[in-house]
Amino acid sequence: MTVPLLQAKKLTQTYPGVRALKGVGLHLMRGEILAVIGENGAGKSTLMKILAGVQMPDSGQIEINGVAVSLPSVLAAQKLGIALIHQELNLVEKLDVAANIFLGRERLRYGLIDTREHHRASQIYLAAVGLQVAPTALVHTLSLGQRQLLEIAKALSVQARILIFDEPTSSLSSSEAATLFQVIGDLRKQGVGIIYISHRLGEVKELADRVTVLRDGENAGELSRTEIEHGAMVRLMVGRDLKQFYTHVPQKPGAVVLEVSELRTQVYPQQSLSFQVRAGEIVGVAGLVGAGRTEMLEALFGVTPAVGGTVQIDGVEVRPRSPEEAIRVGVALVPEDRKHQGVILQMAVQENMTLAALRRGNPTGFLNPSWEFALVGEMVGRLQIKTPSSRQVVQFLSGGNQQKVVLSKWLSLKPRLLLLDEPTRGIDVGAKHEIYRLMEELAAQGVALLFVSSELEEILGLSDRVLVLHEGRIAGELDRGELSEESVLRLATNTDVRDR
Amino acid sequence: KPSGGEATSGKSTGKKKVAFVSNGVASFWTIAAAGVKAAGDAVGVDTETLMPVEGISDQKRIIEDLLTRGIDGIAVSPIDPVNQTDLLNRAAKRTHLLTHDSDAPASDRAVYIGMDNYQAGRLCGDLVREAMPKGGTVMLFIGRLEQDNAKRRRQGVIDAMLGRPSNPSNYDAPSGVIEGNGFKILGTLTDQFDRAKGKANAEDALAKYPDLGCMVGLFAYNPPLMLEALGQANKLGVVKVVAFDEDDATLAGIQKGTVHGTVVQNPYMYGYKSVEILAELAKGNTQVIPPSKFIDIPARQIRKADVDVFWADLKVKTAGSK
Amino acid sequence: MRKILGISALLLVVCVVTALLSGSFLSAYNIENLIRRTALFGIISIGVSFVIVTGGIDLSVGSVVCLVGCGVPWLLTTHGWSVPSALAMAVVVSVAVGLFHGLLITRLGLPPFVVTLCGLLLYRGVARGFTRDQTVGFGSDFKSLRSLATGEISLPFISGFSLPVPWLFLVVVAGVAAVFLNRTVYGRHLLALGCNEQAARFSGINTGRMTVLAYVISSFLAGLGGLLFVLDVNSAQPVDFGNFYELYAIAAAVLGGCSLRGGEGTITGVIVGAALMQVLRNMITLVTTHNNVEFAIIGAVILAGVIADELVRRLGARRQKTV
Amino acid sequence: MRKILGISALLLVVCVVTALLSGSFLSAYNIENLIRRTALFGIISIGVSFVIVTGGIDLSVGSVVCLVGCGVPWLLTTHGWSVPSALAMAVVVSVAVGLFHGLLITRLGLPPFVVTLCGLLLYRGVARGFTRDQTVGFGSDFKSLRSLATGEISLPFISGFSLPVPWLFLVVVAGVAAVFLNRTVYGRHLLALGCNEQAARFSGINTGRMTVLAYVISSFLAGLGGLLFVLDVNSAQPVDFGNFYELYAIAAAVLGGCSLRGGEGTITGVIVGAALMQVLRNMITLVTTHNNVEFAIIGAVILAGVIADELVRRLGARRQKTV
Ligand SMILES: Nc1ncnc2c1ncn2[C@@H]1O[C@H](COP(=O)(O)OP(=O)(O)OP(=O)(O)O)[C@@H](O)[C@H]1O
Ligand SMILES: Nc1ncnc2c1ncn2[C@@H]1O[C@H](COP(=O)(O)OP(=O)(O)OP(=O)(O)O)[C@@H](O)[C@H]1O
Ligand SMILES: [Mg+2]
Ligand SMILES: [Mg+2]
Repeated sequence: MTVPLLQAKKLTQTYPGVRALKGVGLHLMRGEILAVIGENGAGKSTLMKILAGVQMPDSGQIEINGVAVSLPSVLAAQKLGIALIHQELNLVEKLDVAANIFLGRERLRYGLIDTREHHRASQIYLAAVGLQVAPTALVHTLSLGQRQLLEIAKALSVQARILIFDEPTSSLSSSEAATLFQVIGDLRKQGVGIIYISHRLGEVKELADRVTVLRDGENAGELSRTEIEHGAMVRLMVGRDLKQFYTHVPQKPGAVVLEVSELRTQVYPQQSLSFQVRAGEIVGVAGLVGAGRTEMLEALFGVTPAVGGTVQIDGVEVRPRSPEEAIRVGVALVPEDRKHQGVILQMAVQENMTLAALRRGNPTGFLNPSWEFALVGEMVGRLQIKTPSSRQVVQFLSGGNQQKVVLSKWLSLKPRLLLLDEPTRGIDVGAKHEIYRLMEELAAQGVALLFVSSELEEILGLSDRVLVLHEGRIAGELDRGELSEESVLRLATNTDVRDR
Repeated sequence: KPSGGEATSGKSTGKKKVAFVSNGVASFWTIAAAGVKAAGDAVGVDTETLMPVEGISDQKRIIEDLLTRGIDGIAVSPIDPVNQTDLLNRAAKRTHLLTHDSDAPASDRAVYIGMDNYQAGRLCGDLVREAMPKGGTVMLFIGRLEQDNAKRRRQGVIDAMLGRPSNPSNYDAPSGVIEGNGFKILGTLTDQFDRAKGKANAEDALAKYPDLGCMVGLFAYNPPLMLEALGQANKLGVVKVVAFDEDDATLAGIQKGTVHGTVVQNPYMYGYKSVEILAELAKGNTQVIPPSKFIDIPARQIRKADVDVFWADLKVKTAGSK
Repeated sequence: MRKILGISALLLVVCVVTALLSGSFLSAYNIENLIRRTALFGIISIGVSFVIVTGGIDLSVGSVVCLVGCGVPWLLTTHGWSVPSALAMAVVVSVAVGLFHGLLITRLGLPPFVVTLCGLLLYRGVARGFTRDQTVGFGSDFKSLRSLATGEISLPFISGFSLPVPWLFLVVVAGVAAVFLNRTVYGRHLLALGCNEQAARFSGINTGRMTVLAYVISSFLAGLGGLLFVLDVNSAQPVDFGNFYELYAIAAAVLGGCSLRGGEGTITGVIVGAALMQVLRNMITLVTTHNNVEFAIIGAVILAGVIADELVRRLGARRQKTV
Repeated sequence: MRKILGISALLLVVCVVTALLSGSFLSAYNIENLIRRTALFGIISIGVSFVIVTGGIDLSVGSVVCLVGCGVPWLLTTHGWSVPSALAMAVVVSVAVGLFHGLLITRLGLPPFVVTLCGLLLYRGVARGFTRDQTVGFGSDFKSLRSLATGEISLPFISGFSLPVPWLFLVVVAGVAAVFLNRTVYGRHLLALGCNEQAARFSGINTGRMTVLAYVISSFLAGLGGLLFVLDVNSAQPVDFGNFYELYAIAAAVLGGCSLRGGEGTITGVIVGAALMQVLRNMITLVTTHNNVEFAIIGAVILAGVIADELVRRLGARRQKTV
């Protein structure tokens, strides 16, 4: 047997109160794509951070080409040819694209930064990931998806022997993801060892040569190329079989809850949007990165008020100028950026959960602890939130449970219209399942749901109807009967030429 | 009506302009400003009183800016006479310059108008001896000690109390207890012009020495703060108070008998004389400068007997500025 | 909680050391004085801690102290206003100042540091302008008004010691502030927005209004503090009245566990922080005969305390880990 | 870039207004004075802007100015040190101070505000201690040393006007700082860590070392500023030398476009900010006959400038959108 490119043995890592890794092992060969999967909080990111020199393990050993190494810093890992694309974006927003790509590895000329060389060289990596932005563009002007691609371009520029992707596709739509898979394929051909983490098991199946499964900070098993199959992966991850995945039962649509006509958003002021959502309906919104889906939801929620058009809720015209006003008329939003917009990381589960309902639940202005206690108890039970206590700080919950906290924040308000922006981003299969179940339940209760997703499977599986956005306008509307991967993609990429 | 920083205007009249620069902001200088204004009206020059807020570098800036503007004379109270000699000489080259309140003998200033702080301090020390014929414990309070006038004033008080002969070059460090002649000077507390701190100092001294005999306040605002602290501790009249300068509360205290006496300078005359002399110099008349280059405006002791007359006179003089 | 522990321990240590070095530290008179000063500084520190909790900063505290502290006696003595109208004016002015800051910060998105730094320069300048740099004070009048700051309440069963009235103000202010921060919807909203302004807005909180409220509270309490300061001291010189008090107030708040990043803070901690500063100053005057190194000692003690606190915390964390 | 535009426009307006109101504003003597003052404040402002760029704050600037400004003449005159050894000592002390701050902040994770606030109290106290609160100065000695601050360089072809030497210092400091910040790896890393500390760390940047460097630069330039200030003024009182200079320096940096959240800042902007403050003060003494509202005017002008800047920006943005 050849010596593995990378081998980790018996790694342990303890955070205050959590044993994230309990003796995990892993090996990776040259030119191999190893997928690492596991539920939220299984320890995947922790393991990768250790391999990339971000943090030192409490104990354990790492070998590269059979030689034991120590990785005390990111720089040390980079010198050994290891690069990591973090699960969370790590870009410097006020610097430009080129500066971010070469951050920490600047190219010099006469001892000074060679900006021209940066711009030239960055074009190569931008092209490789299919990102069409200028090297001089400031990062804060890029959308989330574009930033994710930039992170990948940055990692490519390291020219690493071992490249680790921690959930790179969570904010990419399928066509960007396809570009990425092509890049990964090329790298494999060049002999680069690749570790790939994803909660999208379809991708894993498509891409991986081998799968390592983590559960609760331990190795739960391994699947070779031929064994990679949905059921097997789920079984290893959650330790049991999960039932049929998408169980969408279309409700009988009720009265029109949301009526949007000629809505124009700030990013696409020339385009206007018109559509309806009925009570009990789940309407999916598909589109490529930057199609304006988030903008649309944020306009409806009053975050960035619309510049034109009318919105009616239950037949009454509303014009939300702020989330506060939107909430008052029965609109709720599960935002795209969970950590910055959805939860308050430093606050406890309980405080997060009751935040939106606080004023309504405490009309005197004084907090009523028993009200709070009852509400939290109900929600933890109803959503099966896994937390040691309701006093736990949200930061230390897994992604899925954080998302459930966001959802529970809205449930007690009994919204008429629930907007969800990428609700299952970065969430493991088990938790995804529970979020789908909850969406179905709400629809059954007559709530209107409008949800944005870049994961085609879930759009196809959950929606009664799908709106496909392209460059800020509705390229088409598909009924459940017309839904197929092809029909959605054709509209999203605008290959069905309507006005060109 | 105007005070501190205002001038009698009249830019286009072609009148001479002179400026009076203090060493800081205080009501003492507001009285001086009244004198400045009165003299300006009397001799027909435009006057202006400037008070630096941030100490020495601010004073430098003000003088530079005055020179920029073009001025026929400047009267200044140098904060650090030794080290400001250069600056003063540069100013003296461009305009008429005199010093008041605090002298810079090594500079080219035309004349010094003021009094001797050491001698004034001795007057104050004599008041302490009057108030406490049998001696006793004494605490000194002062805004800051690093100013030359403050140092000399404090030394004068100490030397007089201890019955030493007059010698302005004496120096007793502020950090120790000084004893002699039946007196025990327990310490010198400074407050950097923070009045809440000044009051706290007085309170802390009373807490530390429950049987304190006498409190001496050497900057104008110190005695009123001492009186406040004494009032709250119910010790008015029990602890003797000797003051410096003519704050209203101090004068009222002398009337009531809670303050034994105070030493007053004559800031009004500093201002008045400064303008008068500068106006003459600007006309080219150097006869007004005495050969000693010192115009003495002596300090006086005020006790219960003369406080009413003094106060009434003061009110008349400053009426224009209130 | 833990954060308060460290600072409270430091306060205790300083108290014990001072008591050992100076017999008069524990005298009733001295304790009364300390309580009064702590109350005055505590009130302005509580005010600024509201702003700090939102992640902002208020550098104008000292100047608002000056504005109100000089304005009230000026209105009363120079202009003969009645006491109620002068007090009403003080309230109006200090609330207006806070409103002005808050609106500039939320509506125009100006940085709090810049807005309140301009405030620092502006309000003292205004006070110097209208008083024409004259010292103002109450003379020997307004005794009953002044008793708000100088008055004492004798306690039953305890003779020789009576509670200074400002202590009552502190108790009321602190009580209301603590209830507000921890027991009301608004306090929760304030903390939430201090932690994560965006998430708070996405949860339907009117973050603009809450931020304005924090600045109003800060200025109002600075004004109240300024009033009590001048009633206590009886005279105010606009040039230096309240100078640097913003730094003392912010220091007390930060020592008491407020994070300048926002979202954290307890009222008790702030009061302990304010008390620490006052006890330190008191110690220096009681123990030494000259107080020119006062600030050096305060700085050194606070720094040593903060360092020790951090080291103890680390040791604790390491222990826990190896267990 | 745009941020500098606003402040530069404000500076221009103030200059033009002053020149119209006072004939002497454009006199060679006045311009020399203004350049000298701007240079002195510019140097310390550039220093503090490095710390601000990292998202930190340095409140100890004024006290370091005091420490060095009092220390150097004290060593020279009271202790008879030679000029080179006194200057070397000044460098050592100011660098050590910065190192101390930086290490406490990065190694112990203490908040910069607290560390440098303690520094503010401590170093001035130390200066007051070793000078025993006495004023120190050079008297009429050390002419050649003092010419570093007071000297002038006559220009060819221009008579009646000569460049103050501190201007040279400013040009060198600003030039080095600008190249450092914009063209070297360290500057890039500094900006990156100020903007997103974690991203910088994950990119392999030693963020701790860069942060320490920023505090060292700040203290070093504060020390240099202190030296030049005392050489210029020729005397220093430890109790107030450099008082509030940290606020002026921070204000200049912020006016010049540094964000207190870090990651943003240009050296040119900082210098323009420093110049604005000096011209404003100059204007007030030249144009008005009372300087007691000086600070009120500075505060009001800066605030008005910042507000106008923001409003113009909004108008511009709206225009662009509707096009
Ligand atoms: N900095 C930290 N401090 C404390 N606990 C942490 C920290 N980082 C991670 N944890 C905890 O360690 C465990 C493993 O986390 P990790 O991020 O490695 O999970 P993961 O498998 O990557 O999950 P996900 O799929 O949600 O990304 C979790 O319980 C998490 O809450
Ligand atoms: N902060 C911003 N500044 C400038 N442009 C932005 C910003 N955020 C988004 N955009 C642009 O607005 C357009 C629409 O973005 P939006 O986020 O609404 O799209 P989306 O369909 O939700 O895509 P994503 O899947 O990335 O969320 C994109 O072209 C994007 O580049
Ligand atoms: Mg992860
Ligand atoms: Mg989106």
